[in-house]
Amino acid sequence: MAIVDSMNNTRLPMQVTPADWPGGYWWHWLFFTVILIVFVLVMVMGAIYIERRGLGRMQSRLGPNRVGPFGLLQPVADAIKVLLKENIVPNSADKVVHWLAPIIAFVPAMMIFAVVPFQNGALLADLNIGILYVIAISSVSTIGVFMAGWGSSNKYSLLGAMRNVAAVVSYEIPLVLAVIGVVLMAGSLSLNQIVLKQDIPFILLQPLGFLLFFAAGCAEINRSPFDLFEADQELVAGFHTEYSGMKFAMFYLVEYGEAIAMSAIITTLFLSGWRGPLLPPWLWFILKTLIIFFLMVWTRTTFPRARIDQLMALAWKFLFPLALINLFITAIQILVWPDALPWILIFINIAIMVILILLWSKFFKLGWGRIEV
Amino acid sequence: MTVALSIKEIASQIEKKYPGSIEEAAPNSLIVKSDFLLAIAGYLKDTEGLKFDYFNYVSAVDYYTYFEVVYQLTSLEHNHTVIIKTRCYNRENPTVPSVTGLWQGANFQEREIFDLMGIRFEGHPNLKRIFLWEGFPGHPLRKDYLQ
Amino acid sequence: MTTTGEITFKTEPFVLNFGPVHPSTHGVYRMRATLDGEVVLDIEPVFGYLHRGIEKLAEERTYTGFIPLTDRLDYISPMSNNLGYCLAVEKLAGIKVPERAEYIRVIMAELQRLANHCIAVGSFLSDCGAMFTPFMYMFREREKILDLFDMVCGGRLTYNYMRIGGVSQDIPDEFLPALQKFMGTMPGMIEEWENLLKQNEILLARTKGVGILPREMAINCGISGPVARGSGVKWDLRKADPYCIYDRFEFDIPTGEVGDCYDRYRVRVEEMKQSLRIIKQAMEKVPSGPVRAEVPHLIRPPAGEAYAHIEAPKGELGFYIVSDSSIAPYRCHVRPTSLINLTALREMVKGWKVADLIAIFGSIDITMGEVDR
Amino acid sequence: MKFERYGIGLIKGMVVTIKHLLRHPTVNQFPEQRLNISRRFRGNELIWSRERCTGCASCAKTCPQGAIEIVTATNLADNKYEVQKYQVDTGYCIQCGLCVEVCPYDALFMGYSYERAKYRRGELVQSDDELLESPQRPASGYFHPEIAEKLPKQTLLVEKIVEKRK
Repeated sequence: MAIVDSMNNTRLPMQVTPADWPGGYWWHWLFFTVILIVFVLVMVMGAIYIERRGLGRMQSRLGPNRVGPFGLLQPVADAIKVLLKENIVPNSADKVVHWLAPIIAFVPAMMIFAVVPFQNGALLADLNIGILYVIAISSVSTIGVFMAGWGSSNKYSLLGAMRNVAAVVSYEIPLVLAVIGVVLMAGSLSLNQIVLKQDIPFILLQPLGFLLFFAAGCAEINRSPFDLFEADQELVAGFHTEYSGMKFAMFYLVEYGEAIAMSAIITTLFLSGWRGPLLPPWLWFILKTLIIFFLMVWTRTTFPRARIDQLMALAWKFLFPLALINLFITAIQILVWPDALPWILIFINIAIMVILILLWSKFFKLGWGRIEV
Repeated sequence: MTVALSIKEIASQIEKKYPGSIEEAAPNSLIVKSDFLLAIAGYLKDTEGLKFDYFNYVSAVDYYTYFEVVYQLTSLEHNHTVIIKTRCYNRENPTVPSVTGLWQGANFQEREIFDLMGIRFEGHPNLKRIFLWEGFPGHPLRKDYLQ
Repeated sequence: MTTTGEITFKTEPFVLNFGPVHPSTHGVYRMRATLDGEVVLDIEPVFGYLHRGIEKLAEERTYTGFIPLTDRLDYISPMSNNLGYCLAVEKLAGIKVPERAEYIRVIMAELQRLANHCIAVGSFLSDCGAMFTPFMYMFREREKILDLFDMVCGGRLTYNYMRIGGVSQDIPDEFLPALQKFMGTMPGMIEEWENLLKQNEILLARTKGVGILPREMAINCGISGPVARGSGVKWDLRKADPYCIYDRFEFDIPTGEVGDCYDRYRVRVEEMKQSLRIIKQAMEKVPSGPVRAEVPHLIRPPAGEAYAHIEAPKGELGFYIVSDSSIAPYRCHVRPTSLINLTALREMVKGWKVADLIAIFGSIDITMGEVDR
Repeated sequence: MKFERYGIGLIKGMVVTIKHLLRHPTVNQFPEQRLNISRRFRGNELIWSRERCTGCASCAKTCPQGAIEIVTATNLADNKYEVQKYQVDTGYCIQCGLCVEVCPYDALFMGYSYERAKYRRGELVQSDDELLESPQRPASGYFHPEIAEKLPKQTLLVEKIVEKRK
């Protein structure tokens, strides 16, 4: 957590920390670190449960229902099972890299949560460059994934890892461009500030931005239909083919941790974070996060997987230009018409989104057969 | 309905083109000499009115004194079919020309026959054992094969 | 780096081994693929992991005793295998099958076609990465068909139902009402999974124009069944060489135009609808009477040879039987549909991506039991 | 204007899956919920009737696997065949049912039971009294319609789903 530590020195003054907080800053740090780790682990278990049950019911079967009431303890049972498994390292593997990879992949997934506000000011570090931090950190996982692919000395792993690197590098760009629209609207890079600015959720003001961010985010965190880094039909299990035991569990944790993180970021950026009537803010936040996660499960159930060249083409020919256009439109709207009534903007933006998507679908077909990247 | 062409008719046609190539015109099959097999197969495939463009199967039967290789050809255009056979009497090193060049579909089947029956197909692009491993003793479908 | 600024990388193709244990090789198929990055340069199929010497076993069993073993050829569609073998022996021995048995045979064969295409389509879509959802839906449908088979012959995988000269036993009284019920639900179910993926843009992009098998090559390679019909070869043995009583039913032969994966998938779904049509016509006219001709159990067909072929779900399935008028076949050759359909795979996948290799392979629909025998 | 290729296919598919989420699943939880198996079920054990068996060995002849071994002797006192040993190697049996079909005296039945796994390979070889019918080893109606009538009706998935949808 050294990075966070050093960054904390440059943070803004804590806004809503209780004035009588004992020990002040360090207690805050410890408290939130523990909370975050517990939160992430519990949410990952919940996510696994939701995914497996949701997938099951959508496939007209039941999903896990044996361990505990309604199978709620299934993730725990899985975790225990996977911890007790033998840790196998291939003979020809690069041992150090193979050992280090899951950790390097896992830590960034946790670190993203440092800047996610659970309610007003309730966050580990209210960085004024929060969203930049998120984007920077979230791509570090890729290094871990590539180390896993390389260190396993398995061709399937290597192919999966190379796909991952290529995809993440490409999808960072539409991801960032989609975020900039939100940042323009909010006028701040701090996630807490962005939430505070969302009197109307930005999903209505930035519908295209939401779609772009969702698609790019799905690709970045390896969710269907862009889950071709571990495409089990082609690459067996992609980069973690050669992993077992605890290290496999770490990758599993990374997968769902990143999904939860991405859902949390989307919630913060587009769904007005913790804001909502009646319920306490943290509950709103978790609810919205889970809804976004369920959306990911839903797409995963339904869609086939794109091919690697189509994935690239989608990033560069579809998402990237649309993200640029979205950015321009947002900028123009803010410059020219800063005091516009929100509902007019909502209407205009949704119309623009529909027109743009139809237009681009006309221009760009998702690789009708052979396609040059 | 797939019509089995009259063997006599085809036999006379072939005899006219390649004299001495027919060994026997059985009631439902045409037995040709293996030297002429490729030529006759090519003739059957390309001649107007015959056009046997579809290769159903190739099989081989061990009759102790000789091996019989059976080909069935079908014409999708005219919807008729013919069975041609060829025999090889050499038990030590039975050899038949390969028809893979004419019909790709014979590729794996000829390899299979080579594997299980031990008949060599001259001119096959990749004549290797297909089901059994290299070095498997003997050819199991031969009648004299004992475990 | 040359003076013109072109970077010349020297990349070497590498060999990736698919199978025999791989999630999507449909059994124990193995291929050594030579890849240039993600592009498939060449593949070399390796067979024999499920070779049981069925043809040799036939020579040591009675004519009736071989019927249970034909179940194990193409274990996805055993009814068709039984039918093909029985037809060959009947042709050899000149046996006339009673009318009622003919109708039952046709119903069974067409139900088998439905069941087989359920698996074929489901696993193909799953090979395209659709996360088992279509697979599950289609297995649900297949389950209903297996229930019917179970009711008739007491087995769910190895039916052993057809006999030389008819079928083993009459259908129970509750069979036709159950079939009626099934026929009532099936079109709706087909509709449902058509909605699921028929127009899915990602699936279109993955399959349209991918793995084109030209008509000429299909004929030259001896390809049969839905794969050939997908390439536009209007060849169906039920029409071209009607066996059983197929000349009494009205049905169409669906064909594709391009010969790509999508066409093959469409042809299979259309064929299912045609099968429903045939069953509907057949079940209305099932006559009463015996279901089995008077055939001795240890039948000794006259010396000679016979080749009978049927339009099995996967293509032309033929049995070439040589008899020496003993109780066992002198030689029994199986024309393996799956093996011959694989002939063109090498040409079809050259130049496509790894993901396409799996999709194309899945669209051919093979069973290793029949390939290796 | 057709809206294919504009994302309509994606949405249609998502509607199908969400419908399934709200629908009753079609699976059964096996050990607790059991379906009635087919009346003609070919279970994994043969049932043999000592009284009816005449020792003709038709079953042994027809068995494609050679799993049935039968030893007969002439009983001079009664002046008829007597079965001394009737042995089935269930490990070799492929449950094809040909022996039941061929038995001229209705002395053989397929088993109706399942879950009859054994711990040792040797236990799979069953002979004489082990093969008789017992409450744990009921006979199936395969090729014996008179038995099939008495067995419970098979549950069909088709009917189950129709019931639940109502």
